[in-house]
Amino acid sequence: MNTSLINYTLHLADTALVMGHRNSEWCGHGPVLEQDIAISNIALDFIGQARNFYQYAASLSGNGATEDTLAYLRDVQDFKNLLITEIPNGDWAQTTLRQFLVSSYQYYLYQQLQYSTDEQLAAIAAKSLKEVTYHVRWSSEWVIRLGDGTEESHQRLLKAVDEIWNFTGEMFVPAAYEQELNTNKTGVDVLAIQPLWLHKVQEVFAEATISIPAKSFIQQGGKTGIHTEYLGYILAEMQFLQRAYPGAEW
Amino acid sequence: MNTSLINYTLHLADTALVMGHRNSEWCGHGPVLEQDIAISNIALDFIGQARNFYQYAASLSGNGATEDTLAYLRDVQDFKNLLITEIPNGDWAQTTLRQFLVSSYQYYLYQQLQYSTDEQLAAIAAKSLKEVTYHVRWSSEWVIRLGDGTEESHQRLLKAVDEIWNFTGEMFVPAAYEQELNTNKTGVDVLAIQPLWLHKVQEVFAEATISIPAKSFIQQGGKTGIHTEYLGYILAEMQFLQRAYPGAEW
Amino acid sequence: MEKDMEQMFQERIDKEIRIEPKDWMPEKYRQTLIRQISQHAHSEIIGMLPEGNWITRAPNLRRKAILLAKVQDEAGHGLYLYSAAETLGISRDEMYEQLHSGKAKYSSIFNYPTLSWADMGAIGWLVDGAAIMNQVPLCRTSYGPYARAMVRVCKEESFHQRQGFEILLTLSRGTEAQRRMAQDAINRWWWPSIMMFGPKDDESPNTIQSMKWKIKRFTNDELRQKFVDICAEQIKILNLTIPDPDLKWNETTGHYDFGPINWDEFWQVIAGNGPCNKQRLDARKKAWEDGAWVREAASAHARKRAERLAQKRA
Amino acid sequence: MEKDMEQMFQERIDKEIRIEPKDWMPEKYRQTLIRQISQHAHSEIIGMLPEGNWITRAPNLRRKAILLAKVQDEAGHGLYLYSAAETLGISRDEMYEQLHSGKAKYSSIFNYPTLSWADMGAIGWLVDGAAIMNQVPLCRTSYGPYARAMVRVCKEESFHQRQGFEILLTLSRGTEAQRRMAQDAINRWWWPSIMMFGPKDDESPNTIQSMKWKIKRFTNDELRQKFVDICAEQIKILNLTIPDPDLKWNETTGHYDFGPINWDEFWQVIAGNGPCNKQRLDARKKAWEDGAWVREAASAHARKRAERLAQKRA
Repeated sequence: MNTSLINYTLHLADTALVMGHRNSEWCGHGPVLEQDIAISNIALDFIGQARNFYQYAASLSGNGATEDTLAYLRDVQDFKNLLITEIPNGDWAQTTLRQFLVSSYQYYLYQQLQYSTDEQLAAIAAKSLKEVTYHVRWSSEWVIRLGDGTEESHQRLLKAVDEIWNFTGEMFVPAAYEQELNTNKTGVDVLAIQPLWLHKVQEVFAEATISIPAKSFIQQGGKTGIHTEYLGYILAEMQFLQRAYPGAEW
Repeated sequence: MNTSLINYTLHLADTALVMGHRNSEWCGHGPVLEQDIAISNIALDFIGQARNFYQYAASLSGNGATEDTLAYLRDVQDFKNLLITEIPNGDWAQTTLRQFLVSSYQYYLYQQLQYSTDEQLAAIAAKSLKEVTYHVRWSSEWVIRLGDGTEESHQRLLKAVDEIWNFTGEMFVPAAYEQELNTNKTGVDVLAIQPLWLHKVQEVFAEATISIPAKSFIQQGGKTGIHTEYLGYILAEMQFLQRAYPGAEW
Repeated sequence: MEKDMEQMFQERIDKEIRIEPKDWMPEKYRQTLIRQISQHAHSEIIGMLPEGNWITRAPNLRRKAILLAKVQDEAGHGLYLYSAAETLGISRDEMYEQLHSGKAKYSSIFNYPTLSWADMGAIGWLVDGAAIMNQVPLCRTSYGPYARAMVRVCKEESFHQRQGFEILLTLSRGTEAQRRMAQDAINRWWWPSIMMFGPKDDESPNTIQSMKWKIKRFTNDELRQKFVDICAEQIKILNLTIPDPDLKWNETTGHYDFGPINWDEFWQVIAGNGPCNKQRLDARKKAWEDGAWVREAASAHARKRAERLAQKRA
Repeated sequence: MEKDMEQMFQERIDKEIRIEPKDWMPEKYRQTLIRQISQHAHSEIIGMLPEGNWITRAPNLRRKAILLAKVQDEAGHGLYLYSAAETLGISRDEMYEQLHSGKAKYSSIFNYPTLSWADMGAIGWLVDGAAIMNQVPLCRTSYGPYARAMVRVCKEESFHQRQGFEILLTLSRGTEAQRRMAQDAINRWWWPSIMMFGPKDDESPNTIQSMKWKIKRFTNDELRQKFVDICAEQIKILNLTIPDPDLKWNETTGHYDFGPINWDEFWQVIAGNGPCNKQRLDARKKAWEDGAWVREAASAHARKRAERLAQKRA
């Protein structure tokens, strides 16, 4: 059993699931009906990606694991998602900015991952790339719109950058399992995609008339199970039925 | 096994527990340090009352029930708390107003219940009455202070009345189990305490320079397990550990 | 002249010729349609909330995806319907304004809370089921844009209804707790669903005119009976009970008899005194108000872009 | 003259005579105490947040009551300490202002997240344990109001510490998942607790003056060593591990040796870059700002009452 491969696949799955969870919280509460649909659609894409990765992780794990045991029966310390996915949605600026930062990262990540020596990972990445391309476009348009919109929206976007930026560094600090998979070209060298990501962010920020923070600090831990205090609440809510009615089929 | 007595005891326990839960959410976030302590203290009193009632209900139920299986392993449809306890805290006006409305009700309820033919219920009521007397005083002082404070606090109190009032009627609509226990003087005739409660509320509202709403409607269902959408979230959070780690001791 | 127009209009209706936005129409026809279509649109939007309440708590990933897609579909229905109403000369913002002020109504059913996962099944089976019953005839309604919107809506709704029934079926074949959950949901949703067809025919004053205009094609009671007949059969598959002791097959009428409806509850909920009326409307108003700065920013940005483009061209 | 006063002041200190609010004291003594006492008070208030995070999720009713009472005790400690600081001529509002603006510090340990129930145990055992180690000597500190506040604080803290240890003990004797939870909590809280004693003596410039004034009675390193020695023994009862491969009994010194401390992390967290610095401060600022109208209303009402009373008397 390849523990690193399982961990890596779970890391990708958890990141997608928690992101989908947060986005789905907007459903029915968006600022414009068309955008309510858009953000729900993105949530759906993320849940779909999560399912693909979980199914693969389950097949690697054996032991009766399924996509649902992995999503619903692990506690905080076993989740490996990026911290940035679990912070609260905040306002529309914070949500769309996070979407942009995460989707741009995923874009370069999946671009590489589609050439993984692991066929399953490659296939999921290739399949997801079209969705992610749309997510990047949609979210970058919002970042630009809000940054170059009204004074209020500009201020709100700046506040969002202030809230979120420290959580982006974690994307590019490889966990041990990432480093291991890197050597045999199963995973992606996140350090190598950082400049691409940064370039894209700078480009969009420039159009949005905002800057990348001069000083920053890397909030990390998610990849190895050390999370923010928010994740516990997410899981308590998400996992309630599976926990309260063990073994039931739905 | 006296089902009505168990249901009634659970109704009293659940009301206390959910109220304690909501109040405990203020801990660390109160508007003044002294008041943070006060509301946490009230939360503690409620959790204490809940434990007494649950322990009694557990002894009546047998079957290995404990205070914790009753609090942590029942789902929404088995909870029998008043709906008013589960609505969100809102601001300090809504929280203190709810406290006043619930505590005044409990005051007259426990006053009667201490003469119950059921010794356990009588003892718990008698023991709780001193706490409740303080809760009534504390919360009525806040209602008066906010009603007769600034224009803003007055408006916020009015808004709180508007949010909460419809949930008070349920206190005085007896459930089947209440009616049954009434006949043998085990329970309390809630219809009989309604005028006392109303008189108290009118008195405090008058000092707070506000009025009881002319029109009102009775939101009910809690006593028989039909709740608001809020309770599911409360239980998902509260019960997480017991559900996630079944059978563990803490 | 106006009289002649009205006569010609009615003749077109009678010949089943669709009325289109640019056609002449009686003011009352227009107003009735605006009221009905916007009410329907609002119902879709408000209807997102009770089901949206379970997206984050869906019991497995497959159900989560299905539910999220379903609620998103409802937003889509709202969109089609608002567009159809706009062809009658009212803006979406005006319609929202009417919703938020309480002037416009929406289906009362959405003022009931969703208290367990089984409610997702009951809403699909009963609420969507009743909605389809009401809506299928509207695919042939006299106003073109409305009829075309309804075709799309109905196609998706019947899909949703099957999904709902399947949720209940799974629960009904599950554990004791799941069966109880399913029965409890049916108990709570049955009567409100029955009320979705509106008041009894003799208390539904607008029905005659609406039927003449072919905005409506069956009476409330006709549709209600049809719905009861279908559900009374389907419940057997679930091996659960419809909470009506008077529900009984009537050989003579060839229909199921059913017990008296609590119309007092119906009118109370319409009047705003349902369990969730305030909560639902507050949620929508909050979404709208919280979104104001976003909409302003989007317009401001669009303006800026247009100006820049104009400057470039100049 | 000033010089004489300072000399007399120091003589009183040396004779272990308590300094009281009305006594003359050097400005720097006053400032040092304000800084230290308010920092301590802020730590109690901020310290409510990480533990408060588990009140609604405590695993049983008994633990819930104990935890809630504990967090409430911390609010009480804050209260005593703010009062003690107020005797030095600073108001509680001024101290809050310093906290919210970032001018005043609080114990860095509270900038770490509480991620499992076991953290309630680890905080009690390690964080309260370290706090007591720091605080017990302060019961004999030279400034009277501070010393008296500390007596009350210490009594409750040692109670909390025992409760925390008992949480870990229960977990350590529980299921595999619980043992893992406990070990994980100790892994995360050990090093931050060790850092609670502050920088090494040779990098702690204020220590000498503070010890001379008997505000401080032991150096950081002395207290840290004492703490490590105790924990290294107690961990055996838990049958768990302290996450320090270098931890080893040293026959020669009669103490436990321990590994190098990551001072970079310490300074980062102090500088605001801990996992929860922003979250903690934001929560406190929000509570304060949201409470503004409440405090105003309370004052307005008090004023009105006073006026009415005055009118009655007139």
